[in-house]
Amino acid sequence: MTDKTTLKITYREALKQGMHEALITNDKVFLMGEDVGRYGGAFAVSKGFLEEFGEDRIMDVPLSESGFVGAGIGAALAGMRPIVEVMTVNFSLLALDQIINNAATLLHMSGGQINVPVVIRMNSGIGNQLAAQHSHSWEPFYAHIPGLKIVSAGTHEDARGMLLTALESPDPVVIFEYTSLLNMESEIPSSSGAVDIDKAKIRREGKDLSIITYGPGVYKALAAAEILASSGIDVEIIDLRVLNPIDNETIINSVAKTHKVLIVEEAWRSVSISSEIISRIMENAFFSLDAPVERLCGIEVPIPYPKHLEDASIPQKQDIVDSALKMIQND
Amino acid sequence: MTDKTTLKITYREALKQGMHEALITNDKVFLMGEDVGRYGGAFAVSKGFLEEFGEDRIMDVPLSESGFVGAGIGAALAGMRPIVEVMTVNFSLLALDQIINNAATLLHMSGGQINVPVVIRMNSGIGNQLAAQHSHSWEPFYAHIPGLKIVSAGTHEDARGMLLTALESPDPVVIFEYTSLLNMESEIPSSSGAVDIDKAKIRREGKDLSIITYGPGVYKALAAAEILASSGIDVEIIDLRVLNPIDNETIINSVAKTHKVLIVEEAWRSVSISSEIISRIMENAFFSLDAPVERLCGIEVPIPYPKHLEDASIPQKQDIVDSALKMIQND
Amino acid sequence: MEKEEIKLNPAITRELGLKLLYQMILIRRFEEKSAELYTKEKIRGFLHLYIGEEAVAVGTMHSLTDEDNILSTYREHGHALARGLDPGSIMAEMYGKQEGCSMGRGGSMHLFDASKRFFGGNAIVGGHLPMAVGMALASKKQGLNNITSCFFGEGAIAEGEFHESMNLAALWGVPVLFLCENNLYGMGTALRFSHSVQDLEKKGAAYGVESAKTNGMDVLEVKNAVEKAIAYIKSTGKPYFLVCNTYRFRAHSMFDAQLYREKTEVDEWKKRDPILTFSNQLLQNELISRDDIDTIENKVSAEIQKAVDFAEAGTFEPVEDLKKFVYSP
Amino acid sequence: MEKEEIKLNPAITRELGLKLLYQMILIRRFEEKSAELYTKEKIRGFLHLYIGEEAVAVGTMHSLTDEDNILSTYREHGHALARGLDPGSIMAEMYGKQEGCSMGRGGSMHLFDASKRFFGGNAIVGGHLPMAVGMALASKKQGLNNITSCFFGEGAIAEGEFHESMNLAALWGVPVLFLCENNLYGMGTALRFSHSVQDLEKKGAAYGVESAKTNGMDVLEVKNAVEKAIAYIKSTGKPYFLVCNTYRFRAHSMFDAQLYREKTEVDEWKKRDPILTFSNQLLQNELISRDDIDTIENKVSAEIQKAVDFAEAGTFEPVEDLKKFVYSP
Ligand SMILES: Cc1ncc(C[n+]2csc(CCOP(=O)(O)OP(=O)(O)O)c2C)c(N)n1
Ligand SMILES: Cc1ncc(C[n+]2csc(CCOP(=O)(O)OP(=O)(O)O)c2C)c(N)n1
Ligand SMILES: [Mg+2]
Ligand SMILES: [Mg+2]
Repeated sequence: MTDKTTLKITYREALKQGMHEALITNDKVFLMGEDVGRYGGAFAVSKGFLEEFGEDRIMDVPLSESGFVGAGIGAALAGMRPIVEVMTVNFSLLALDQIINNAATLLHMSGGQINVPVVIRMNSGIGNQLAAQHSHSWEPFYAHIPGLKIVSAGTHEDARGMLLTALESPDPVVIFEYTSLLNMESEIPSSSGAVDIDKAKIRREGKDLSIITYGPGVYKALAAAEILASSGIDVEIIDLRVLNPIDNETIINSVAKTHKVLIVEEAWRSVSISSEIISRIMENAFFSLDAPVERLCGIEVPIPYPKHLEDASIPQKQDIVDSALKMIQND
Repeated sequence: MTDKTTLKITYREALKQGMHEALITNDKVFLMGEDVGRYGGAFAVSKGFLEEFGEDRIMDVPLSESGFVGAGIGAALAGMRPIVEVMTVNFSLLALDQIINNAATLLHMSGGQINVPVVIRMNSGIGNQLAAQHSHSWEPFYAHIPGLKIVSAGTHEDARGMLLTALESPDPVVIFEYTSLLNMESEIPSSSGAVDIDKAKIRREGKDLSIITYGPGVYKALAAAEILASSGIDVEIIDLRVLNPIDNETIINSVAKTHKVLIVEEAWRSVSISSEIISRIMENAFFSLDAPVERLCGIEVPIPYPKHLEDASIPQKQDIVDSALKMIQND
Repeated sequence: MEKEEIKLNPAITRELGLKLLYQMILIRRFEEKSAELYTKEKIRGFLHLYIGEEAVAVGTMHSLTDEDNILSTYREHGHALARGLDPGSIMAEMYGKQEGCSMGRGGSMHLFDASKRFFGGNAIVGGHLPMAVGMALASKKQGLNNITSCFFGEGAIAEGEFHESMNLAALWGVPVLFLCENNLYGMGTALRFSHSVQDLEKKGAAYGVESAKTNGMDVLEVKNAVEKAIAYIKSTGKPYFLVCNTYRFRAHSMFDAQLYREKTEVDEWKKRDPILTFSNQLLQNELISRDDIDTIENKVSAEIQKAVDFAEAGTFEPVEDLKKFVYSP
Repeated sequence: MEKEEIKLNPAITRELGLKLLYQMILIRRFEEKSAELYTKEKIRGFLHLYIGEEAVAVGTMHSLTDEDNILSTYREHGHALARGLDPGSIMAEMYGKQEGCSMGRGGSMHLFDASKRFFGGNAIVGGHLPMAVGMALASKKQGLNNITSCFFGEGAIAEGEFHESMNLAALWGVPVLFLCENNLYGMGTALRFSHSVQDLEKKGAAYGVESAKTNGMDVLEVKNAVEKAIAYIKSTGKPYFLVCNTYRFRAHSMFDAQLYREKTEVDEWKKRDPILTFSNQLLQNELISRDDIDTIENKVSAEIQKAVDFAEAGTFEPVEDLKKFVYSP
């Protein structure tokens, strides 16, 4: 069965394949963003696309985040299927009004008349010593907004497939992709394609502790799980995948099984995705808990440039191992 | 004693008095914002100021939120003490990059060399049927950002005094003021002046249930408390006041006393201040809880225009009473 | 009808004259009624009246086709009516009733009608300009021959979105009409306090966008200017920037003591009332008679009564439906 | 020294010639060393080289006083060095050491030195323009006689912040020099793909801001143009917009395959190398000799070695201090 064959690719390549497929399959789809064309994409994700698809479908845009994101929304209103790339989340603040007050709101304000089928992709999170203005994790902002669907591609399969499903949605979808994963290789089934964008996924089954995470936390948690396994600790790993609307069920079922939860998130701690997950557990699974939920989050500091301080700003594999061990040993 | 005399004033008048005092006392202070001068302020808070203080100190600015908020930050860097008024939080998305990537970040990026002593005031929350684009509550966004101090004036005394303290801070302070409170009258001591902007405040002591809230939730909760008292239920009301950094101590002490918590917030539910408060209780007071923390939040919908739907979008006094009763009766 | 053409500049037919006059009067009376209903608390929230500026909406809309896209601001009753949205559905919207053109969800600031390609009713100043560029871009990509017309006030020109949108539209060569209604004030801020250069049409040159200004108090001058603009856009595929100089007779919204301008200034402008101006033009040229005006007033009056009745008879959405329209079904 | 003045346009002294040449060479060699250290992984993150554009920083900074404020972009090594920041403290910053000019917290993109009124090192394109206007506003309010000089690339001009800042500066009449370094590319996007109007200096007219362009490959032309600009700003209190046309010889950052331009184009521009140009001018006018250049090269080489040694000897902040500089102590 060809289903069983796998492909070893980088996360970058996975993103590229997904977008390539979208461009091939639907001629209403076009890509617009800073340097997506002639430069080949700031992260080389769309390299070669301009040559293959031409200027009409691969549009380099000026430095005008509010302008071109708004234009993407307008194009979606008028029958196209734009993929708008905001080079990194850091620059998306400049387009936030467009995303919130237009993309997320038009359907409602018009009493259901007007759909905004736009997909907005952004690179997120800590790169490699890019310092305070270039290392933001804005998932908590976007996940707060009703009307937006927010997804986070923490694995190669999701990097490959989320876009395809997002392009089926009648409503705006924001996809978070991760700078720190771009060069990472992984095996995915060669038949990989569209993936659901409704549910969280259990990336590893386990019974002793639930680790709930998303984005770059997923592979870190999986690596930590291997180490923990060697100490006989069997952790379950949940990749949230969809940050709005959040899939409560998968979370609650896991808590019911393990009774202990550790949340891992790179974004700053206060008012974050982890805060929301803790709240949902409080509200829906309080009596399943053996101990308070714990979380490892981004330290609340603008991300410093030096490697050792940058590393210390976000949870690392070893932190996950240490916290998990402590939580289990406190039993 | 004059200390005991009180003054009956509107929330609007309280804001005005605070700003007036600031302008009188420090000639580095100036006010800039859309329509603060000739119009008298969109909410008549600065009416008469232009005549009294002149154009240099009361500056009408064009519709350029990123531009004039950034200019306020620059003026603060260069020795002035600007009060920047963003007419309402709704328009502050356009200035968010300036507030986050400049105001909140320069101190850190410069290794402590550069302070940004700017105060940014914004009207927040639901007005009176102003619909989806004009009814936002962005406290959750701002409270997520390290480097900013975020305060919320839920009472007349705070409306009168928070600005004065904020103007002593070497770091940027964002003050949330509330459209829905502007016309409300209340008595404050005639000697009211600067108030601390570090701690939460217990607005009512009680033993049966802690209600934690901020902004327009404060008076609603106090009104609910009166009704509950008549049923013999004695609730404690905490006004968070400072949304970043949050005062854990006051919260935890209250939970230790009442063992039950209801959070009331007008902002949308997911990834909100309430999420963060629940998380802090989970982390620091889990074993004090008799029951899961509950919360009443903004319903996750762009705020609809019609009164009945607008009212249904945010927690009302009666909702607080009902929830409190249920929580107590479940005992 | 040919024989009835007389020397107006440009020559117009009696029929067209009656149509344009009717539309302006409809807008005027509709808004007067709205103001009255506001004080009766039937309409709530923000209500921004267009009174004094009717010539712009009417002179523009006349030349747009059903295929063209329209985006407007929160001061959009005039645009909506001139576009042909049903007055009843607009009034019901302002009542917050589900029979309203936006199901009652939007209110005065958010009138929508997808069937008329009327895309709001946008209340973030300048926020709809980028969308307008995108809609025009979509037309270009799809090989359509329609244009996108985007209304905004002179205050919006100070926003970065104006700059970005003008540049993008010019760079991409897309068929959009940027139509600025310069009524000299943005809330209480006079033009001279919001723009260093006050001849706004000069801003087009910074982007290579063809630009012009026109007298926004004269419906025929607006119509001429817009026709020229549309001809340019359709023949080149490029954007056009038109400044209509006009004046708002009423307060910015229902909360405005108008401290920022002299009553004498308002009175001076009222002498240039676009309805007065146009009806005098038509009368002097004997295209219409006083009776015709009475007929229009009567017709409008009946229509508005019908609209109010429709709104009054309308129903409120049940509270249980609160979470509708957040995501598509 | 008077006797040594010869006919250069403008006439300059040997001393000044040596100073400007020295500064340009210092920047060039400093950056070449930085690139080398980047490949050795001593420097990390983004590193944006200024090589080819040295005449702009050097020609500008010469005419600014100690009281003037300076704001720059992420491509700011040249500005920092020309402003007189210590090369060692810059190098240490890029090493992430606490002896760096921003305590190591900022890295290459965030060089700061408050004592030199050097306000970064800002990495959100266009984000520092509004702050520059505010700093100039503070000068005006405080009755100071200084100016604020703000560097940015031509890419930044497409951002709304440019538009808002130009309008505010003109409206308020504040002493700011908007200095655009037009190196023809914003990352991989050529000028013609980012601006509908490519004579960027023409954009000043939309705001009534006095504007000019100059040859950014010639340090004396830049110096002249900047002196004219400063004279204007100081005498009127108003803003000025100067476009320096230049070229970046290297990649945008260390991650850039330069697919978007031809090597021949780069080679063509290299013939106009500002250091070559200026040293030839000085040599031909017999203001300096080959030996002088050697002397400069040797001095620069020693300084850079010293800077590297300083950076190497620097120390890392302890991890325990991670949360420093979030709020003031
Ligand atoms: C981004 C933004 N800032 C501020 C406001 C508040 N506001 C609403 S209308 C207005 C004045 C707009 O003036 P103009 O563009 O000239 O339009 P007009 O109201 O005169 O038709 C202001 C400041 C807003 N709605 N959006
Ligand atoms: C707001 C914003 N958008 C995008 C980027 C990513 N980016 C960094 S530099 C750059 C090009 C800027 O070009 P230009 O202003 O001409 O300056 P140059 O690099 O040529 O000196 C881009 C797109 C950014 N840093 N900030
Ligand atoms: Mg106006
Ligand atoms: Mg450039």
